[in-house]
Amino acid sequence: MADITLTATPVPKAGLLAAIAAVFRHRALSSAKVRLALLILVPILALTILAPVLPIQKPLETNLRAMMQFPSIEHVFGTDKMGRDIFSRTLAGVQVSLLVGFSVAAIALVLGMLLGTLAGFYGGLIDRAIMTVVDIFLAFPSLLLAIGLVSVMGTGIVPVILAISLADVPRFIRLQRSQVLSLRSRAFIDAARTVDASQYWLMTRHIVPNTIAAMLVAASIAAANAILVEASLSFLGLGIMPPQPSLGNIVRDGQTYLEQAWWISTLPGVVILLIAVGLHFLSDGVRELLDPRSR
Amino acid sequence: MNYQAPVKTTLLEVRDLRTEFHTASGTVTAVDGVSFAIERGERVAVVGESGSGKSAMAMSILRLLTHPGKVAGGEVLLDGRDITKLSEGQLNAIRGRLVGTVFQDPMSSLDPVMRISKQMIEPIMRNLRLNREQARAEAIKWLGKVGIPEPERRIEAYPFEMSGGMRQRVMIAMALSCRPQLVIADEPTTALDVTIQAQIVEVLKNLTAEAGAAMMFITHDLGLVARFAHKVAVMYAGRIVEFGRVEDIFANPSHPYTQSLLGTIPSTSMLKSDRLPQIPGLPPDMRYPIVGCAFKERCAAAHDRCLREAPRLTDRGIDHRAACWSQHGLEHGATLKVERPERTNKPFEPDGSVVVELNALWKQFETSRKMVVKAVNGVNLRVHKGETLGIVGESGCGKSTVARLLLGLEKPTSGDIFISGRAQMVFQDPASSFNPKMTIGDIVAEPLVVRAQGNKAERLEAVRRLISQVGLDPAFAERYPHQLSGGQRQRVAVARALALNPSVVVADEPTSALDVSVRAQIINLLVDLKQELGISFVFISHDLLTVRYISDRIAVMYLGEVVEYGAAEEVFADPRHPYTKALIDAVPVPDPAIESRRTTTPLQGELPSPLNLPKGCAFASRCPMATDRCRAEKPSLPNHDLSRQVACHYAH
Amino acid sequence: MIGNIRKLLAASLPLLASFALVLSATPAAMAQGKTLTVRFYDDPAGFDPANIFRIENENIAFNIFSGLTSYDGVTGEIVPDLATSWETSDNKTWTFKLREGVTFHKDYGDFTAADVIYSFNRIKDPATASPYAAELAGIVSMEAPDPYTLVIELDAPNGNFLHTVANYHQGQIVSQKAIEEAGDQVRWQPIGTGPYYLESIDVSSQIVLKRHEGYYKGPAPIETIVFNIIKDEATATIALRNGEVDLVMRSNQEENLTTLKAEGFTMNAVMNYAVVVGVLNPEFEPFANPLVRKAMAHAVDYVSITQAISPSLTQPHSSMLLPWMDVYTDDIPKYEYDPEKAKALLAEAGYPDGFTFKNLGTSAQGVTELQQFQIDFLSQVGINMEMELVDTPTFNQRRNAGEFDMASRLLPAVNPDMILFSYLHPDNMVPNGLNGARYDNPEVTALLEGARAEPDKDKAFEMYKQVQQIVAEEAVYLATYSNNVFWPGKPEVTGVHINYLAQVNFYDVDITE
Amino acid sequence: MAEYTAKKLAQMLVTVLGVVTLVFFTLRLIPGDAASAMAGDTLSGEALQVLREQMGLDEPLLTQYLGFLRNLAVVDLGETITTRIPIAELLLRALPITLSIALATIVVSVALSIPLGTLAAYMAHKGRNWLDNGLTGAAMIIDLMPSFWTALVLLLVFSLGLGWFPASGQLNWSDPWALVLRLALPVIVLSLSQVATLARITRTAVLEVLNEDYVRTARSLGWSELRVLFRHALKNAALPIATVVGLSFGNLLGGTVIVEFIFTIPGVGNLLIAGINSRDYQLVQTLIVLYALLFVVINFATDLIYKTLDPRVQF
Repeated sequence: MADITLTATPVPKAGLLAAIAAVFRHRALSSAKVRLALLILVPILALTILAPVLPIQKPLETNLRAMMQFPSIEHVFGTDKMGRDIFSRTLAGVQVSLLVGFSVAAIALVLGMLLGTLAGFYGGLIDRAIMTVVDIFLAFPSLLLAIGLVSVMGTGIVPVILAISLADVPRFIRLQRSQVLSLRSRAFIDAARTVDASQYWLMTRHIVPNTIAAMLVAASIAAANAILVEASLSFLGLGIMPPQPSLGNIVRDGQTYLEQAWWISTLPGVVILLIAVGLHFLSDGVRELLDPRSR
Repeated sequence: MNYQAPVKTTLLEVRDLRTEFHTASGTVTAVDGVSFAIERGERVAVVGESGSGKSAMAMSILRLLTHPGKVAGGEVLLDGRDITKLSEGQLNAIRGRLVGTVFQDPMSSLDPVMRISKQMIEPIMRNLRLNREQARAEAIKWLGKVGIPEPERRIEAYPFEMSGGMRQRVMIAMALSCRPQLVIADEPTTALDVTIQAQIVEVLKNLTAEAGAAMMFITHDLGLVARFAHKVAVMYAGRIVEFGRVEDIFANPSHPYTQSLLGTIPSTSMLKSDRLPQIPGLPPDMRYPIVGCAFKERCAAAHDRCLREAPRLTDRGIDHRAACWSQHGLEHGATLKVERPERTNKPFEPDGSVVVELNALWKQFETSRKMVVKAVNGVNLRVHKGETLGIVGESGCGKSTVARLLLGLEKPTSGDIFISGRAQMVFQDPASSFNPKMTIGDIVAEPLVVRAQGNKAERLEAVRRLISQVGLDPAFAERYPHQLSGGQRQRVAVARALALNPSVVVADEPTSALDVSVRAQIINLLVDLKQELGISFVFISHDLLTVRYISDRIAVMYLGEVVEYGAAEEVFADPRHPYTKALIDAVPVPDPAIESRRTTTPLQGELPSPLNLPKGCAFASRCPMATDRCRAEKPSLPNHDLSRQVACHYAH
Repeated sequence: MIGNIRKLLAASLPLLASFALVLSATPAAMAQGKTLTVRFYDDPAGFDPANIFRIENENIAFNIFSGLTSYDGVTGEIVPDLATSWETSDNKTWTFKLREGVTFHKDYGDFTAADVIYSFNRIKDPATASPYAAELAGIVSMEAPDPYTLVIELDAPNGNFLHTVANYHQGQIVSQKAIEEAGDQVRWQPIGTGPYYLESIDVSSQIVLKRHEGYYKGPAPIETIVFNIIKDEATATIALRNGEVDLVMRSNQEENLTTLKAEGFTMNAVMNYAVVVGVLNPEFEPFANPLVRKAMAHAVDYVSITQAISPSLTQPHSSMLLPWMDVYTDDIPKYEYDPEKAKALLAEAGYPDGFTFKNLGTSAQGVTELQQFQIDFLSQVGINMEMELVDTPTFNQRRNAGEFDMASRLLPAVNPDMILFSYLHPDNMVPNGLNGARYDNPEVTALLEGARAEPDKDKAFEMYKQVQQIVAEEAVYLATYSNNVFWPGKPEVTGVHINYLAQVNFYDVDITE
Repeated sequence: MAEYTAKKLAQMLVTVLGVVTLVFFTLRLIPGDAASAMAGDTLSGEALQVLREQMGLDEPLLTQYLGFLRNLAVVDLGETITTRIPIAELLLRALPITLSIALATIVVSVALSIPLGTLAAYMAHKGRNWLDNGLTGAAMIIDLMPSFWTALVLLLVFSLGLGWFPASGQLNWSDPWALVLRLALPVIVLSLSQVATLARITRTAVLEVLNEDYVRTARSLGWSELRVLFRHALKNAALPIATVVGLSFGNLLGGTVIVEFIFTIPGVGNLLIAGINSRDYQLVQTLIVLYALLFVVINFATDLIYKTLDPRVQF
């Protein structure tokens, strides 16, 4: 038994992806929270995808004879000042808002994990350099930072995504770094070091998989938040440009008519709420799934 | 035994106490119909492994359980009053006043942002109706009594400014300062070093006796029980399975569980070649109702009736009751040992070659405030092939740093480390030594993957072999660490350490987090592996009995230095360094007869700070034999060729 | 600078002291005389005639200063102000008779011809760096034979010179003494001869005007006018409905107007205040083609759109000039809504599948509902209009430099000649002027110059008419709709006449019980 | 302590310098300058150039940058480019207002959220989760309402409908009651999301402390639940709460922008937006530096508070 003679083969590099994939292979639906989240999100997404074939007015189609109509069978969410179907616009807006939300979350997650891991794992000069920049960015109130960036880059969906995610990245770096710092001293890292595991190995196999859960939760909050920040940017005229609908600008535009036609901004607002609740449950559920202890 | 109850009146009577925890995964009946009584001035030890319900029972008595725990039934009569029926306000008049409590973890049991004075004085004022000055004087008096030096000054300290031992003394002073009639001490020494433990136990024992208070002492350490208690209650799966006077319990244990527990402790008279007796299996899952005797699966004497019907406590003698259908429990001796798995290889025979050599090893750390911690100061050690070196010493003595240096996890400040082959490690903390996101299979395979050994199939095969080698079912490879018990996890840790065919395995306190019954299993495993594979071990522990049992040689460390080195048997039988003597003296032996004969006072004081080392002998500040020479001149360890080395001017 | 800190501390003392003041210390001014509270919609930027900009600031200046002439609040016609009468024979030499007994605010003395000469020279002086210097560039000499007579010699005939010297921008008369005393703070210490003087200003919240007791027409009926800065439209409307303000300067939300009207507020308004045109850059290839420009004009149903979204605030309009202007003619080609014709024109121009262009806009305004309709309508004839939103300064810079495919312009001016000259004369081509269409038609240029020099009003009108017809025929600028300006107020506030510069002369305003 | 402060100050200086540099050059990346901001419909060509010279915009960037740094170093805030108002004077008016709003918001939200969060934690500790769940739900909903929307609804209900609070009007420091009424709605709008967040943080922190051993120790000494809650649990939970309050104070300063706009409050946020719109580099730079300074100072203060609250942390 003493001799385990083995031939050498290359070390597999896909550790991280494999770890993530493994989680989703395992009974994602077994979590009540994930089920609830999907119960909310799937119909919204399905409607969004099906929107082009649904028997509803196109989101950009105006109708001068059906302005500011109360919700009805024909216009489930009513119509706006330009006689456009709010339901249809909301669905189109969901698409844009989710794109914004997920892109922001993804960018913040990837950059935050990358830089946070580097800073936390290597420490020293790298850490100080990264954290100095992070401090500088954190010294701006985040809405102001987004305003500034949109002013530089112009309006439109890409600048909005970049601006919001850039404002989020420093927070993600901080979170990731603090997680890495606490993980770095854990015994299983030592155990891997005693077999001369490379730093790449330590980061991808031990550190990152153990930080993902918290980062995903932060990302889902960031995603929901991005939808709102986009709305605030819209309010200041820096968000997604109409007539292209986003949930944010629909709510913002409808705000003008709050007294005359409350449904214009309220119903899409409820949809934002539903999406955020869905994301919340989804992230919570995924976090639990990622944690083998809860299985 | 010199026990004479002062006046035989019952102070506390617990009748059919039931405590339940309502968790998401079901209702756990942590305490299942416990009944017993404590007389005034009597010290009763409650013994049991983790999960046996002993703490839940103690907390139930004062209704200190937090959600989701709940007292579900029974009576707790304190001085004739049923505590379970009191209002919260009435209860508060009893807590602290009539019943004082000492908890397990001194590090977390005191409010970190409040000075000791504030935490101590106000309860005294309230309970003894004293004004602030009087209460303060009282508090200082008690701090002095529990052995806090300069109590007038230290009373203004914050808890974090004190060591764990000091904090536990404060806890004791707090618990006793309101003159309670009953002290409940929940594992008060578990988190402490053996030397400190001896001091604390001494303080507790003396002071309660002096105050005439009764005490309920919860522990899993049978040695402490022998040293301390008048009576013993043994708990298993939420029930008391045996209750009696301490000498009866140790001399004539009647319940198979008590009998097994006593057997698992390496005794001083035990031979190295003997395997430690071990209790097979695990305690039952308390979420499910237990049919019949809870111990039946692990009991060699179990028979049909045990499967169907739970035994009640029945008399076995004067003040001695046990809950077992058979009158004497296990038949003596024969039934305890489990069958040893058949070995295919012939036992390894040492050839005397050196596997590990440490020469003049120094390690210093710089703290954030530019101070230098001298963790390891000139250590020379050798480990031969197939030999186990035990390193003992109080926490902070540098033994773990030696281990980390050995494994290359730290770089030495100076000195050489020579290792023939590879060193691997088994860590203490089962919670953090495994990546919670990896399966057991992946964990064991990791060293192979990292070192790029074998292809996938070969590695899979290797993992299966390793897992079964440590006595687990290969199916465990699919599980995650949290799904394993502590003992199983330590087996996995061993399997991982073996994956790369190491020449030496460093085990840092591998059993300290484990229950007594499981501890024996791991020790047996390590001994087996040593014999089978010829691997050397460095075994670091503060558990001297275990170290003595498992080690061929022992190095005793104090403040980063080896103060005594020699063959395990010799060092134990004839300790030459005063520190070694003190350490061995501090270890409680599970034999009331031996314990009652002890006369030596425990080692005083605590390990000095490794920031400023004394010029002379490091131990001089605590040594009962220290002279001016010791304080001026540092004794050194003689040439390591000697089989026995002692760093003391007066050792011979 | 340490001195700066000291200044800061010194300035903070009265502020701290005012903290301590008690409830009873209501400003004394409130107790006596009438007070009018008006909503002001942006931060004030100063009231120095030499560099004043933005309508809301100009409206304050309009009431502080006087010009030689002014505009009648109701008819919009030129009326005498500091000049009681004037004469010219050739539109080149102008002789003004000045009003006697006019005094400047706050003991800055009597008004004489010297003040006019000083004021105009100040504008012309390059050191003043006034953006309006060009307006007075034509003045060759100014002479005052006596303190109340002024003779101005121009280098060329200018039939519109009375507009130039009206109470607006460069035409406003300042006091030399006041200017010199104010140093670089002129914009915050305006001294004029108008019915009101500036009593106090907090640039981020409030402007207080007091009536000039020595105003030559006699003191105004209202003693104090408080302008409260309320930027948000919805808040402004609520403030009026709550009675927190008496008058809302420029309410421009159709829904708010509807609500206010229904609640009985007075809808003070001026119709056809300004026209909004689309400036098409011919350097963007399709726009160089008149057929394309016409197609775009045909493609959008401005009649329905304005009716639908803002019937009170807008109406469709097809000329660069407004009906109330003396040289306006309705006799020009018009482009009614006809998508089929638009498609045909596009096909004829070589764009049967349409094209994509960018409409430059400001993020502050966002994409207006009207623009959203434009997008929708244009898409139906195959033209894809994309909005390019930049913030206002960027917008101004790019628009003035001519860097856009299409940009909107509001053409506000009482002087039609100025509009036509600025937007059609090659000398004013971007980036040196406002001619963003880069229009250079020698025929039109000749007509413009001729009309300006022509002292005979009828003949001049003929030339202006021709210009309007040519420009409309070629669809140089895409006329879309004209704006109305509303100042809704409490019914008891009377005399709110908004002139065609969108300004109110507060001398006419009163509060009736 | 001195060493710590010095180190911290140096760190703050680096941060602020970084912010200054970033802002300075970012601003100049944005097309359009103060001159073109003023130009409006009327200006072009030469006139613009004259204006630029007047405003000092024609100087080389580096000269402008160094000049700005030099002036900052001697605390000379200068004047606005377009309107020639000393920025110190503007700040003196705007800053007390914004700080009052932020401070009032903090006070209101702390006063509401700590009892609420503590109660929720206590009930959750005792196994009764409805308040906890309700709080989380409400917090989530409130968090998701854009402030411009909430602001308008509150205006419609409380100002127009009930007439409790004015929608506009001067901030009159000499009339405290009027001031309170005037600032009530903005403070409520800002507090809403703060309360939600803070109550959740409090709840988590207190719940964690309630599970600590020393709380059990306090109970074992016979102290009442209330005393345990306030003397031990809240005191220890104050640490994380203080950190979050400090952080949210910084964010509040930014959050006032929209509220100041809607409620027409002449605060720093309003100045900033005006500055951006008029491309007043001097004003915008100064304000951002001010924000950054406030932020780092608040962070520093939070640190200090943390250190006073927790004797374990030493300098």
